[in-house]
Amino acid sequence: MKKIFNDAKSALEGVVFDGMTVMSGGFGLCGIPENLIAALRDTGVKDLTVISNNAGVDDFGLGLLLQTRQIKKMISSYVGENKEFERQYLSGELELEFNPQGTLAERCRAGGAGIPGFFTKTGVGTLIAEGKEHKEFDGETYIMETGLVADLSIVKAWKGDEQGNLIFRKTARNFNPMMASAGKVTIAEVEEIVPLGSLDPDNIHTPGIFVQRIIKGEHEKRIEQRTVRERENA
Amino acid sequence: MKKIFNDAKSALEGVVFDGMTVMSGGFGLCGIPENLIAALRDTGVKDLTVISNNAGVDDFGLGLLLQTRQIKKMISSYVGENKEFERQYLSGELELEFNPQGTLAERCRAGGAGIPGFFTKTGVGTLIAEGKEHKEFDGETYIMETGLVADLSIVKAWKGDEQGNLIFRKTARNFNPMMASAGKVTIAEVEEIVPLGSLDPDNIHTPGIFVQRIIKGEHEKRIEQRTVRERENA
Amino acid sequence: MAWDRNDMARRAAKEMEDGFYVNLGIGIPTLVANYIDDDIDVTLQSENGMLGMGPFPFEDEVDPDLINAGKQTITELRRTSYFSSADSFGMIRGGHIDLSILGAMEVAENGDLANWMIPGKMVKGMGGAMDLVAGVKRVVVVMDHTSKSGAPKLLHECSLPLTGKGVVDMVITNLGVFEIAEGGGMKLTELADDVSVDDVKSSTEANFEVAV
Amino acid sequence: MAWDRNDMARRAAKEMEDGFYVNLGIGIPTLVANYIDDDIDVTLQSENGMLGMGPFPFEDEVDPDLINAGKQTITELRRTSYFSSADSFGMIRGGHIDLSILGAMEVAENGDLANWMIPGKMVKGMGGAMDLVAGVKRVVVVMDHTSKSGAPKLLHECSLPLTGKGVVDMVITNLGVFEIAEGGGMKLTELADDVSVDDVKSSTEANFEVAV
Repeated sequence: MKKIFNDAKSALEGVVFDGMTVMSGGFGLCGIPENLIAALRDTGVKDLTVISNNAGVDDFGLGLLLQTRQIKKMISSYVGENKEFERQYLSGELELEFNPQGTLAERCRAGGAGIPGFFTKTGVGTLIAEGKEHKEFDGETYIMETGLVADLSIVKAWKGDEQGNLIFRKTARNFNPMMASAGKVTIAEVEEIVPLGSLDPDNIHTPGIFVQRIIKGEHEKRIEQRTVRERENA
Repeated sequence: MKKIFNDAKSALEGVVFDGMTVMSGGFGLCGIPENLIAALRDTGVKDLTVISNNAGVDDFGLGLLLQTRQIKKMISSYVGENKEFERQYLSGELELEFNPQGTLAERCRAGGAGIPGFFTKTGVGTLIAEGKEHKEFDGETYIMETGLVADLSIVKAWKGDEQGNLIFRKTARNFNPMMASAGKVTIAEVEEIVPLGSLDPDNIHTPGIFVQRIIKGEHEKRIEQRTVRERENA
Repeated sequence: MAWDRNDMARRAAKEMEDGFYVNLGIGIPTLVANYIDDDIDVTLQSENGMLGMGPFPFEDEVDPDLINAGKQTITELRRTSYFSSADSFGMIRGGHIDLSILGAMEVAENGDLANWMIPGKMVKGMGGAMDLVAGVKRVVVVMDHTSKSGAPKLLHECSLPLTGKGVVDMVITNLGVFEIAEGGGMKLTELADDVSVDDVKSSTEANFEVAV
Repeated sequence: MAWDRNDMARRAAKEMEDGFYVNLGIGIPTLVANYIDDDIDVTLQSENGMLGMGPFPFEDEVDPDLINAGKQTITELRRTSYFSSADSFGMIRGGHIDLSILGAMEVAENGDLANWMIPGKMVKGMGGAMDLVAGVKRVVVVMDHTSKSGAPKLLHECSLPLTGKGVVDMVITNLGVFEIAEGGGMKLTELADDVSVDDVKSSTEANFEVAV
């Protein structure tokens, strides 16, 4: 069972179909599967439902799939940084479902963990609660949210091995581990494929059981808000 | 806000009361908070409800609290290794609630994560499902289980720092992270308190936010089933 | 003279206590980090998966894998830990964060909060705001007392879609500080320098008790 | 001649495929690890929080922090990862484990399984069994065909409290192999050496089709 593929294009072979649901890891442009997104665009796949916290920027990340109109629907918590997104949404070409960020994260985690529904107080009394089951626990009201699974999850990790074990780096972890667990097929792109046994077994963030295919990618890692402070003169 | 205490006795001061609910980490005798269990016994606290996957053995782990009859009720998945447990249970002195192991783990995780209820197919059609809400998702039946929180969680980690950041070692992790998150007060005992900054921030299993007090313990680490193989002669 | 952004941030920083875990929103709340008392130990959470957020990096420290929830580059501290978004919101939803300081468009006298959408305008999404106000133990809003057009933002009822119902515990504006009791009931407890109760009343729609 | 424990384990090992993630129960299922084909790559899960379980340790390798779900000391491999019980059962409940091989007291012709409690006797608990049979993609039971007293264990309906309803896909006994279709319907597909269909019939209560 060989999990390592040569490149993003070959890793996507046989697992892509029109109308499919794709989870894409990352927060903003941090920890996104750049290579797999670009390769997904190149497959020409259409009518995607994409579950991702954000929608990239116009010319990077999921923005690439928006420009080519390959996305039919987004499930996200925040989509502010993308003019093409705004245009398609306002013109009705693109469907959009907003989830509170924590609810979205938990829905992915639940989907991967075989939990079809859970209760949360996030969103009670807001638009988000409309049409959802309400239930009281200890006198407080909660709403039910459902687990999410995807036909394909694409995630970005720092290092991985031939068994698909992954580790993430700093805040580039974000949605990647839950999405890895919730894909019927999960493909990971990593900065480095390391020899088996070189990852510390106590510190593997995503065990290989969740990863069916893995590639080494090339990562631009674009920064959205470069904020710095100045060194005081000595 | 000083989290480091001198010993288990002082760490328990002010947080123990009769009738309280205590979560105790560990699987079998692996990764159990040996020092805190013994110190809890010494407080003389009574009528405890203890949430723990197992109940120790007669003279070690939670067995110590059973011998002194300080436990009123156990919530566990498996309790086979303890004669005193059996005696008290069969005589009606001890209440017992069995949870499937995965349901118990998830209930602790849910309690810590503000999720009062979730659905699982574990136990559907069995005694465990009796009296529980049933619900269909995509044509399959699931039952609702509730989140668990504790007045006090006692956990065992490998290393910890003054902020309460913890790392666990190998399979001694088990229930400890979820229980740490589900205690109104959580006390961790560790094998080593390390200087702040020496734990890798990418690999902290339990962030310090979940840990109010921490002590260095002395650990016997008793083995229940010592199974070995023999080296073939060269 | 009403408070400026830094005065408001300075006032908000007084809500922090030793040992607190705090989540700061975007805008003025971010400034609050600059005014935390040196004598207390406070840990900042960033909901994209980090406890122990440090200051902005020097130019040569910038790391694209290290950003806050506002997508700004930041730094780590010796106490820092990283975790997934699910674990991060587990902390938030589970009530482990002591204090959330965030901005608002409207706050109602019963503690309702609106800060995520204006119908008819492009909606960017709620991000983590709904989770934060639902889960964090204490929610402090820092905002200008009125909109740019001078309309009151402290209202009987919010006109905009809510972020959370009855979730705000305190509001700090450029004119003063309001406390909102559990279950509703707003009370003016502090005035900015040279601001009178009448000044506040004239730009507030919400009913409030005066306890300055 | 009926199969012995090792024969049964050897037969069960044939249910493994390249790339499988497998959970082995206590007893005969543990022996299955000894018969995994060298040509296939199989990863063993231990539900107390480990993927990539290795063999028992040599005496000088014993580590109290490294045990399997049967509380036996074990070893790790180069592929090993450790995780919490919640993550472990997330894998199990979420359908990520391909195969679970476990023992049983009774199996019904509709796939019902009983292996955790005998009313009136001390009940030790179900441990992870209910989660495994509910969550794992394929459940194979390995057990003696009859109880020690000779009573059939393959029944029309289980008499003991269930571990799971309609969860068993295959049963391997000392007499042969049975497949259970989704939705029920048991079929004898293999016989142990020198065992006849009549031998099987005479010690089985369950109805089964013969397809040997």
